[in-house]
Amino acid sequence: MSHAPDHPAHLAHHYETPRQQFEAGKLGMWLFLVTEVLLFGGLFCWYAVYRANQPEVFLAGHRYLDKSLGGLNTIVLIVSSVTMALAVRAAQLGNRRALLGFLAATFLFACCFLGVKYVEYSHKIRDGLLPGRHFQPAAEKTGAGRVPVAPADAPPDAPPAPAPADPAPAGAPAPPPGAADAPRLVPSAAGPEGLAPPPTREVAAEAGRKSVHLFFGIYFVMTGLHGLHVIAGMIVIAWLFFRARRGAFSPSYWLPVDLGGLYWHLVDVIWIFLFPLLYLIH
Amino acid sequence: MIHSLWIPAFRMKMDVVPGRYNKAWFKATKIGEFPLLCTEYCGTGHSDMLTTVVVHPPGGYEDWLKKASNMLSPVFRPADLTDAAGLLRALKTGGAPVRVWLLERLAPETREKISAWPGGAVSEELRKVVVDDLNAVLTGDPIYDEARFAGVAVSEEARQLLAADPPPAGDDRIGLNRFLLVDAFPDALSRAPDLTEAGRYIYERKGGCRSCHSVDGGANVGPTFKGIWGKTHAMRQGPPVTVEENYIRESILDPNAKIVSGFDPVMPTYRGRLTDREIDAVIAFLKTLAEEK
Amino acid sequence: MENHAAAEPHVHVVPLRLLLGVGALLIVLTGVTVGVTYVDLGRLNVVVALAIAVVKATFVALYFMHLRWDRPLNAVVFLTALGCVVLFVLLAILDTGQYHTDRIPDHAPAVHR
Amino acid sequence: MSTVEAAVPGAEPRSYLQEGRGIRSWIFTLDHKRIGVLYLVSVMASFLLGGLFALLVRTELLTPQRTIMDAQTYNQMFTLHGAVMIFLFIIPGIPAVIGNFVLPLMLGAKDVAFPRLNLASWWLYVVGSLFALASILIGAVDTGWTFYTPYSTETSTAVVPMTMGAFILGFSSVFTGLNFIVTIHKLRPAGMGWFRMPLLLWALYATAIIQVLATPVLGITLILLIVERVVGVGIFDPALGGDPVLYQHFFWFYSHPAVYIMILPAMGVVSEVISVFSRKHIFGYSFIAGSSIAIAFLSFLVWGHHMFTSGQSPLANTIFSALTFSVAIPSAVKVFNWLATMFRGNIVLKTPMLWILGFIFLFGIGGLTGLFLGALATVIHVHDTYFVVSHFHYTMFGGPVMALMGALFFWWPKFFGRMYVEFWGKVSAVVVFIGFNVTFFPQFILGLRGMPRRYYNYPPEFESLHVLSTLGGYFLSIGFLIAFFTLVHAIFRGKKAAANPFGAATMEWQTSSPPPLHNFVEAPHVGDPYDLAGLVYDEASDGFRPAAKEGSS
Repeated sequence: MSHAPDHPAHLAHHYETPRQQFEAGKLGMWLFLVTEVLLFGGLFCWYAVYRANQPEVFLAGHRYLDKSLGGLNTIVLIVSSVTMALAVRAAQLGNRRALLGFLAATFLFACCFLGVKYVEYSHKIRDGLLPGRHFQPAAEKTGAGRVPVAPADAPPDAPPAPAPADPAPAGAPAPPPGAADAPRLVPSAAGPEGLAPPPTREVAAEAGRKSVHLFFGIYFVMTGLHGLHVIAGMIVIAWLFFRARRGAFSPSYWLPVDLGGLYWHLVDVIWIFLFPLLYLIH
Repeated sequence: MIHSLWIPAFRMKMDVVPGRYNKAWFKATKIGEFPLLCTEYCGTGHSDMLTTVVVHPPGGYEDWLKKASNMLSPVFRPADLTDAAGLLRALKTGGAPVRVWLLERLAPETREKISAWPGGAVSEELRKVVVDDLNAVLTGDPIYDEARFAGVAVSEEARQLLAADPPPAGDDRIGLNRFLLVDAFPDALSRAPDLTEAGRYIYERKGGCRSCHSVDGGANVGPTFKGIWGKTHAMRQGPPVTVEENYIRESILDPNAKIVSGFDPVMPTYRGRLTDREIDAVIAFLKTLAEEK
Repeated sequence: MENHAAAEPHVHVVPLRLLLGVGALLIVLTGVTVGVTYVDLGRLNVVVALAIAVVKATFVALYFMHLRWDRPLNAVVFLTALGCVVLFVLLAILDTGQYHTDRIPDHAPAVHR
Repeated sequence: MSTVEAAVPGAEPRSYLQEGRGIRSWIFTLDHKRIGVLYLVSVMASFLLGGLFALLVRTELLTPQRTIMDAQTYNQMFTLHGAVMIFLFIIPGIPAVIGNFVLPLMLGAKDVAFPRLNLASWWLYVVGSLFALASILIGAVDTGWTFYTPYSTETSTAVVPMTMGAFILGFSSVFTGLNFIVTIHKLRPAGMGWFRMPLLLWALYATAIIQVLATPVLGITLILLIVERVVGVGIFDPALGGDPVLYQHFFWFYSHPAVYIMILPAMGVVSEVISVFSRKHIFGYSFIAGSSIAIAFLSFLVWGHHMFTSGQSPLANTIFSALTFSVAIPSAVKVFNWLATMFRGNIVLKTPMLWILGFIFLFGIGGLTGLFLGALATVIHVHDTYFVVSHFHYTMFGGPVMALMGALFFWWPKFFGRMYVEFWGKVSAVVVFIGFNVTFFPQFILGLRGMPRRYYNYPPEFESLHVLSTLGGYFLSIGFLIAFFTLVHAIFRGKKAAANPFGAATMEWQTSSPPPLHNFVEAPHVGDPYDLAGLVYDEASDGFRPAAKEGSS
């Protein structure tokens, strides 16, 4: 019960063996991940309820997202998960150089992920594709420059912003008649993704277009909260990196690296679900 | 915000959620008045969201509806033709100048129908035609002429309106015409309801002013109406204001223009919800509160 | 009281090739998910996309997060959380789907200018 | 962490209260007992604050119209009363105060699994409380503690700081629960199987499961509410295209399980106290233990019974109503086992037992009226009325608060090593019990007769019952003041407590009162936690000691 003379420095006083401490730490981390899962579970519930009841909103909304950027980010995050797993492996084997290298690589991939996210966000913000009452989509985007956005305080019967000479690929739908009071919105067909125009199921598409701000609410909150978790994970990885550089870890003590890894993989798993749910809607 | 409609006597309750329809049903088995309350917390006035559910005997609701819907109408509704047969008889009989004049003013087809009328019950269709024609008279030019109304006891309201300078216009002119017609055929046509009574009806029901303004001096969201007429209130901003017609009208249409100090700018506008004549009625009602003081 | 081996943490070093293999598989599956969206499967599209995501997440959990060699308790904890989310989502969809038709279409005064 | 306790044989070890002086040794302590005391002080301060709000609300309701405040202030008062009592008092009440102090002791452990996380939990509590209190200073909140949308997105009051506070408090609660689960799993002593754990630990374990699983959903709900209010994202507000009934699903997915966060530890306390003061082994140990887990499980399946009139679909109403009745089964299992424990027991009516008997009586009424509220036919009439208010207070005040007071009197000697004055303890329990019933029983009648909740003005025919209720409220608060003075008096003037003053067999009574920093000088004996037969009364110390010589004397 009392402090054994061989009590290792990393073993807290109230644990009897390193193994007890290790398992407690692991269980604690898994429980923490449970709270994260339920935190995101609320968001997935929000998503599921709206998608089940208003699928047309999602059909209309996802066209503004860039599949290739989303796919790129998925791969970046998977690779970062691999490097994190390799970092844990290096820590288990006591290979400090490899540990530092893999942690640094994970950190860089995370930066890369955020960089792509920044590009995506800035496109959306520039095009006014913001949630709720901030949803003020630019009429269209041309190669030469932007058409001015209709001012937010325009009276309801104000004419829509003048349409530029048709920059969309042939087959882009004509704005439906009487669309002046609906949000003035045309998919950014000339955007990076060069998506096919919406299908001709006009009624559903029109209803979806009217409520597409709901999609961007979900998009920004879900990816935003995920992005915050990426940033938190980066802080953890940086902390692990500096501890590893000071030689804090050894083949008999690498619990923090393992726990950081668990957290990072969960961030990856959540993105694995976000990607098809937000970008790949059929 | 969400409200909840509760009629305790009916053991019935359902939330009233914005943006959607909620369904509820009940079967009232007793005649009487039962309280109706809001049970979902909805802000400052939550506990004042009360009214009464009236369960009428069969037919009672229709009577009430007639009264309520005719309350402020300056023109005639079929129900205002209290004795259609009497009116038609009078017109057929002629005699008094006003009768002759009125028959002349009716449309030729109407006159034919009246002359073809055998007496006895008046058909729904004929009633409607007559009322339409009467309303055409009401909304037309001023009908008063000393010779025409010789022998008619002109009522006090009509007298006041006739003496008005400038002469009454719009609804008031229609109202004057109506008073005069009713004076000419007191047994056959019903008088437009008293403005004060209408004002009380708007205060209690149609406008719902009651939920924020008391008439007994009690504190509430808005200033009490007790003795409000002619009273001078300090304002949150600007000089004090004495309560008169124009201020009341402004307060109803643009409630936040002048706020009595000590109160919050929370009143919604009634622009488009109350007609000018209804605002007149509210003003008339407020004047009576001053008299009671 | 306990022998030294039992007192040390339970270590399982994942083979390098396994980690890299799982990583490669995940990237391949990502490609498959993207590819499937170009095939019209009707309502099955979302099911397929989610099924692939579940497979990917399972691989991450089993191999990257070591659940395959970990104490079963941790897996139970994790699955409980997922069960809870599924329960929440299912009951919420069940109810909102029922009353969805009661909603007033386009009732959104603050966004419909 | 290296102040090894000087174990001079025979000498009384230094207690945890004597290890370190000054405020820093308290607010930065990693010792679970000191953290328990920190929680005790802060939670009790919240209780006084919440009680003050309650008295103001009751005073306003003395007359049908305005009594002491306007409608806006009244709405803020009942909101603050609810929010403070729920988030700052009842939820952390028993787990964070009693649990923190007693749980490691009951396991014979030196501390909880993650002492730093434990301290972080208390700090988060403080920060969260400051946010909540800040909202009072910058315009208060008038939404009710449920923050229902769309009112909460439209009102001009300080909803954001209050919800931020509740969000942070949620983290505090999660950390406590997480800590307890790991501690119970990993720090149980070698000889203690799951079915030799004291029942309080089962209850805290079940509570912790709910805390970990449900609280994050409240967190995300409040985040979404803040996002909607501040940024205008359409989620729950129909003006923005959202769905207000979905908010209620989100909110009650947490907040229904949360009432079991409040009641389960209280039930655990009852199981401990009732056995000790019946001088009898607990009856139906495994059923009580299992029913805690069953309640935790069922608590996640019944949230929709808060939404029977909200426009929830009839299908969901039916499902949730049926599931709601099933919660009655494990609750009744517990009550029957407690009664069976008392049956033919040698009942000792000391202060903790009086509070706990109050619990059983009041919780019984609360639970039975819960059946009215679970039945679709009756709930339509009484939903959102004083009947619900009364039911809620019978369960959540008659339950956790009575149990917390009983627990405080029961473990007070262990907390501070001093005995309270028995007479005044009993007086407080009786006064609170009477005051409680006078306050809340009339509210059942009010509700049935048509008095909606959260009403500032009410029809004059309800005045007499409201007056009765308010007077009961004053009487009730006098009872609590007596209890507080008795407890505080005990710390400074109480006579020294024995290690085991009540003759309980759980492990925390095997160490000195108050315990030393690392809890046990010598390893405690792991045995049946309800085997009271082996204890005899020792007049010299006015406490109990083991009768026969055990292996390690």
